[in-house]
Amino acid sequence: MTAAPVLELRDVRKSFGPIEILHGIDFALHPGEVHALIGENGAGKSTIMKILGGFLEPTSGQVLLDGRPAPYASGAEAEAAGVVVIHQEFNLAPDLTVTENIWLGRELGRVFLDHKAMRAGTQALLDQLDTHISPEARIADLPVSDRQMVEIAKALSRKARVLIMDEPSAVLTQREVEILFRQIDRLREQGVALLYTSHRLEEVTRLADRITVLRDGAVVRRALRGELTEDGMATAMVGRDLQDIYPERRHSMGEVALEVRGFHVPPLVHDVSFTLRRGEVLGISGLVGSGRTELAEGLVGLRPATGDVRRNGVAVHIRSVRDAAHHGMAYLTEDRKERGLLLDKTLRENLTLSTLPRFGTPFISDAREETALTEAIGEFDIRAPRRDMKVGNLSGGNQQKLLLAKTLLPDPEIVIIDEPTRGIDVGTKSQIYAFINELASEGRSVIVISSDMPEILGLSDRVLVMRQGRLAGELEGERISETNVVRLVMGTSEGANGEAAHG
Amino acid sequence: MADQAVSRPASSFRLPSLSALGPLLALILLVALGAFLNDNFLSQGNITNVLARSAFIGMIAVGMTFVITSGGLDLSVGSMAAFIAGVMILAMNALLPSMGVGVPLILAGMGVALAVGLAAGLANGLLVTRAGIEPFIVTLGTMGIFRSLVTWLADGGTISLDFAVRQLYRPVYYSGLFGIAWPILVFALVAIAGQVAMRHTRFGRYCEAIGSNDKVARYSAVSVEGVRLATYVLLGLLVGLATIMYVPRLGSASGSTGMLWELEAIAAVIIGGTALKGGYGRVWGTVVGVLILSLIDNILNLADLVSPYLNGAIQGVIIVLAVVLQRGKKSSA
Amino acid sequence: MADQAVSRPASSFRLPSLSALGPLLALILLVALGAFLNDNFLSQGNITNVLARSAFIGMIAVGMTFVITSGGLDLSVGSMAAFIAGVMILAMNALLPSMGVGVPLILAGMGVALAVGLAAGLANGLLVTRAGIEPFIVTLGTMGIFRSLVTWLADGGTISLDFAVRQLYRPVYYSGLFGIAWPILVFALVAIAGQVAMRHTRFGRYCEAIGSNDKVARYSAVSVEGVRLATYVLLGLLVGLATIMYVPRLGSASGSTGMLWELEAIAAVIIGGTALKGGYGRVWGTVVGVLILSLIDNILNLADLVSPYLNGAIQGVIIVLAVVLQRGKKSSA
Amino acid sequence: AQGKKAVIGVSIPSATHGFMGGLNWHAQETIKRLKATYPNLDFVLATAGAVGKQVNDIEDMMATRNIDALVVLPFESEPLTSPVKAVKDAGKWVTVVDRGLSQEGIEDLYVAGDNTAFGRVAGEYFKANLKSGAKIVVLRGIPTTLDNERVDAFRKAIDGSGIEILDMQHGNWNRDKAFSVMQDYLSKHKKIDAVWAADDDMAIGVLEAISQSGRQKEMWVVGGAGMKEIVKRIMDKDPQLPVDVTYPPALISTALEITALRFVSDTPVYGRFIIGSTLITPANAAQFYFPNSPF
Ligand SMILES: Nc1ncnc2c1ncn2[C@@H]1O[C@H](COP(=O)(O)OP(=O)(O)OP(=O)(O)O)[C@@H](O)[C@H]1O
Ligand SMILES: Nc1ncnc2c1ncn2[C@@H]1O[C@H](COP(=O)(O)OP(=O)(O)OP(=O)(O)O)[C@@H](O)[C@H]1O
Ligand SMILES: [Mg+2]
Ligand SMILES: [Mg+2]
Repeated sequence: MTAAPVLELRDVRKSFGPIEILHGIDFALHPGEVHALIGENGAGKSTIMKILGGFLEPTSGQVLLDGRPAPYASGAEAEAAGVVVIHQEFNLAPDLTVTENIWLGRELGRVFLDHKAMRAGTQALLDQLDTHISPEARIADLPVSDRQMVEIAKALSRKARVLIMDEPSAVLTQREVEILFRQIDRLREQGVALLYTSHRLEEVTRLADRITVLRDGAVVRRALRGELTEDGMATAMVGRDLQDIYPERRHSMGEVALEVRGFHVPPLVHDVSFTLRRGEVLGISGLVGSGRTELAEGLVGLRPATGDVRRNGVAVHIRSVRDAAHHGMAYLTEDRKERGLLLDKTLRENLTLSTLPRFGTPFISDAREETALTEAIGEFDIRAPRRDMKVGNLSGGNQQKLLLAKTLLPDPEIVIIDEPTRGIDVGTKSQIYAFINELASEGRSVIVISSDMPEILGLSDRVLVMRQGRLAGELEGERISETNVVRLVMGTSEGANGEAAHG
Repeated sequence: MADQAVSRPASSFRLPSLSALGPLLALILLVALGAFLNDNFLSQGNITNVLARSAFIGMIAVGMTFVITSGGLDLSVGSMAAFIAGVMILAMNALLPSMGVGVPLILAGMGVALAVGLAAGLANGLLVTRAGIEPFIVTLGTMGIFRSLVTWLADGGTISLDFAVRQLYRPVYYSGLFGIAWPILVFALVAIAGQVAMRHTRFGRYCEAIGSNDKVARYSAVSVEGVRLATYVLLGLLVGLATIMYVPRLGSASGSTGMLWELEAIAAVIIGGTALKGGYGRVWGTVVGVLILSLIDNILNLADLVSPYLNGAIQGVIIVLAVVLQRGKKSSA
Repeated sequence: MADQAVSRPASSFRLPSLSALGPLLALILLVALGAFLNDNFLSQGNITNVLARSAFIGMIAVGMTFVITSGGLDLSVGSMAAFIAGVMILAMNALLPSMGVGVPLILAGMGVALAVGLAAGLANGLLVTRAGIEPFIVTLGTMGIFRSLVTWLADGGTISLDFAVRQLYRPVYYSGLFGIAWPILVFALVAIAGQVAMRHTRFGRYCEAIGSNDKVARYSAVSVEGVRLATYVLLGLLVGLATIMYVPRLGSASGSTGMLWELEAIAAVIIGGTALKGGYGRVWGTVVGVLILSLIDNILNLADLVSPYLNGAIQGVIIVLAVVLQRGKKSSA
Repeated sequence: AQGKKAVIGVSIPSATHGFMGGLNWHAQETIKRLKATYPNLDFVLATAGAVGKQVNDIEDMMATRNIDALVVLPFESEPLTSPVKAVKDAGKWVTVVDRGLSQEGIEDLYVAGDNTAFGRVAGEYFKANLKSGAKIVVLRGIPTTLDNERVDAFRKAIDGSGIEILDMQHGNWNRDKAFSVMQDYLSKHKKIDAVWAADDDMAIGVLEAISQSGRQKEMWVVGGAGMKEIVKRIMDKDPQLPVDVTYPPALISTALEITALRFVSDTPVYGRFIIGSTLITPANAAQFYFPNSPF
């Protein structure tokens, strides 16, 4: 019914060492279509995308471009042939600026670089994406969400026939996701073949003309637009029915565990005050760059901050993560690649890094570490082909699960989770929500910072909304609703100040 | 919203001269100190001396900036210079009977120097990129090899340029154009070309990209191995050029020629603000670093110290202070 | 492409001895070469000589492994050793009249050596962690400072230990236990302790984590500055210990003591398979690297070469080959 | 009122090994003494760790210190020739110490040890005291012209004696290096009758290696320069150290004193002063013993 496929996989198998990850995949991308590839964490989505994009070679089988064996042997050559990939992990040089990264490998200018033209081109791209990132900003200084937007801008700047996007929305907020979708719609109209993956199934419903469901490295379901409901997708992916993924909230709140007054984290966050009770899940919402991460990092001593912090009514001074740990606080970073995990170390070393003293003094007990790892793998459903592999080779979602396991290993009283389910599949998501719920019901306190609106709404007992480094308001109980949160986020609510006073 | 996050880093990129203020400040302080200690410090003679002698290390350090920026290292430059000087002198002496004393002989010698430099750089580069051995080990190895070869060529002694040739060649170090000595002119050209190459050409951009994250560079169709190789070759050529300016000064080469130049060149690069791990290079800073290092020596000669034994200590203290100053400036900027 | 990347760490973590096979292989080849060239090579006397000589650099290189693993560097160890030796000898000579020749005097000297080593390491460490200056610059500075100070203390000459004290102290280098010389025993202990510390204690784990990604380490409640500081202090102490074993050998210290030890120690670490950029340390490999380096010297002295001028070249070639061998082995494993 | 002070620039290599250390010490002591004696003399002392640095030092003295005379011990002869000539051409007094320049007639005054004699005297002692067929080993210094001169002279001196040189490696005038080289010689050679260590620092390392191997009785050692410890042991009739060959670091003092004369008296002294290398034996050792020198 559609035109011939541009890019196609025929009976593709892929093994890493002795382990086969993909078992005979047949798969095609058609011009002017969005094809969604969905599946659990570790199902092999990123691997398929890397093979399509020339970054990995299949162990057996064929990659066909326009019906002929793909003429490229590397990602760079594939790009020259019009096949562009937005990787799940960032593919930007951290020391270079936004402009420099976007034009890397295709700089303008004959002998000397044409800075002006490249800058203007970058600015145009960024404007097209409606972001306020400066073309001169160094990538290392940008928050992950901005880096993702740069990644998207970079891909758009390549004149693609095939655009492959590996979870581009995972680190974006709703506003940016909308912008992304507009670009995808535009490209589709231009006849570009698009491959999209996401664990947010509503996005798949919204975008996909075709859906392929992957389970354990094999295709288990193919469908056209409208043939699959979100529940259907989830069931096909996981292989069983899913109940409502958000747990019932029945928290009995205890006394105040943390009290923050007049908290400043220069240069962005100012005058934030809030309390956190035992057994409470406190959601923090806000736009990208509203200072949520900075607030959290300030609280756990990762950034210089001023203000009163009382832990169980006692004033405390937290200057480092160690101090925070000492006071029973733990923080899960949103930036798992740069700040969360040591990508070139094994699972075990990563899991125990922040709690090593527990594993024996003076000598670390390997046996105890292995036990902890076994438990973590079970509890968080971490799917690693091998226990002793480098974390960098885990699938994105499994890395996130490991990071969660690592953060919770110290048994903290107060957990601050920044984007808890970034890149995590629906099946595991409900497990993690249940887990958060369980933490709260054990009398611990949880702060959830999330750009995922349903997550905030579904998990929180109370919601704080931040805007431009300040608390824009606070919502509790019945008042927690999407409209109210969005109003505060955007600053359109007239009652915003009143809400804040209410807290 | 995101604009706060962005406004910070911008300044360091728009105005590289501003962030170079750190080492510049150290340089200015040193000049002031020199002028205070000795009236002749700012005399044209002294300034010419200091600049001219900085030229060798300077050119090498400019090349080293590219190597380090792209994540490499070269420990062999000092002994490479000795080796090139040795071969160059031997070649000129050998060609003398057939060519006679004259400009063509000098040019032939220069050609030999550049060719040997290119070959030596190529050897380093190929071992690093093809054989995939750490630059530290490769160049530690070739450092020993070059040094040994020149000692062997010199039979343990000194290789001397024929006296008559030397007289002809001397002006290349000692005279100049419009009152500016040749080495200074050549160094200035190299520095400017280096700065332009780093900031305004693909080559410089790719060096930074590779040093920052070579996988990303490879994914972006940058020929990582090619660029790396090119940095070593460039450095080899610059060592050759430095040797061309050096030979007329001393007219000879021996096993001790160029001793520890590598350390000085690397130090100049780092003092100038280039990161040792690669990813960010500042040719301009390197020039300032080279000048700082030569000025320290010069100033130590201007004043009478407690004991000459302590020269090294004072030198060490000043180097560290210069960098403290720089970092301090940077973080407050 | 990425599949090799995966299989590697597995073996290197399960069986560190297996991945150490690379440098070990080079070592074995060298031993075979030595035995082939000279019958006395495998004599107990020669083996003892080589091992005992390796001990100083060896202990220092073990400490250096931690510094490099955590992303640092120390260029000052050679001159630090000279400085410690100088101060230690001066202290013992000064204490001699009041304490008399005897074991307490020797112990006092040892105490001084360790204390000075600790202080020197602390100075390096604080400059790196507190002042935030690149380790390269800090230790280049202190290298000059220490070297200068010992030359100054020695008044340009040699600081010699009192003859009687020396007689008493000599056995610490020359005699041993069960026929094994003390330096060898102490080095073995240091190496084993180092290997255990790197693989089985928090400290080693933290060093690797910091070298791998210091941000992640900081976010994981690791006291990054504390651990970094500790690596420099540990290295300082080990330089002190090395000096304790060194002084009884010749009973003297001068401005040339420990010259270029830093280069040798760093080379041993890198030959042994530790990454210069940090993140992965192999104490065991360092020991092999140290032995490789001493064996090359030994073999060059035992064999009759074309020209001693070429020693350096052969040394260079062997170093590079040893590493090629190692890398080759690694990627095929 | 005082007249203008005369400034004498002194450029010598830095104290990187025993002999140079001694020379540095003598230079400083002499300068102190001369300054005290002649208030109208001023000195500028610079020490260099490398050839290039020494050339820089001389340039700096000319450009900024207005020197009237230069006393220079060239790091290496060749490269220093033109810079020193430039000083001479500027009308300054030039004294060259120890290592001659590669061009005749530049210096006003030349004060030197005799490297050829240094090797020859040692060689003659070996020839006189060893039988034909005796086996010796040699430790050389850092590869330099002067090391070559010494070794060549030594070889020539023992020529025809039937003495066999088993091995000749570089000990770099360094105790530690000499110690290792000697250890390896001892492993390699079953029988060694004598060692020419060519430098007292190296002799110390060599003696230590020999005593470790317990082969003290088998061989004797000749060093060179006249280090106080070595001279003391010769005085004490140490059988392992029968003699030493002088190469006095104090020659710098001679050079400084004679140069100073040019500015404090009316009779400048031109010419060449070669301080010969003599054999220190137990009989004459006392006159070479300076317990206060660091060397
Ligand atoms: N280089 C590698 N070496 C070994 N195993 C690998 C490598 N790359 C991927 N894998 C494994 O292949 C499997 C599939 O990974 P892939 O990244 O394709 O999953 P995914 O479907 O993208 O998952 P996610 O939703 O978590 O991103 C995982 O088990 C992963 O650990
Ligand atoms: N100028 C900067 N330099 C260094 N890091 C920065 C800078 N700006 C932001 N970051 C990092 O980016 C992340 C985002 O911080 P920020 O508080 O601005 O965003 P946020 O409100 O958490 O929004 P989101 O997480 O959705 O991006 C943090 O990890 C912060 O450390
Ligand atoms: Mg994936
Ligand atoms: Mg955030």
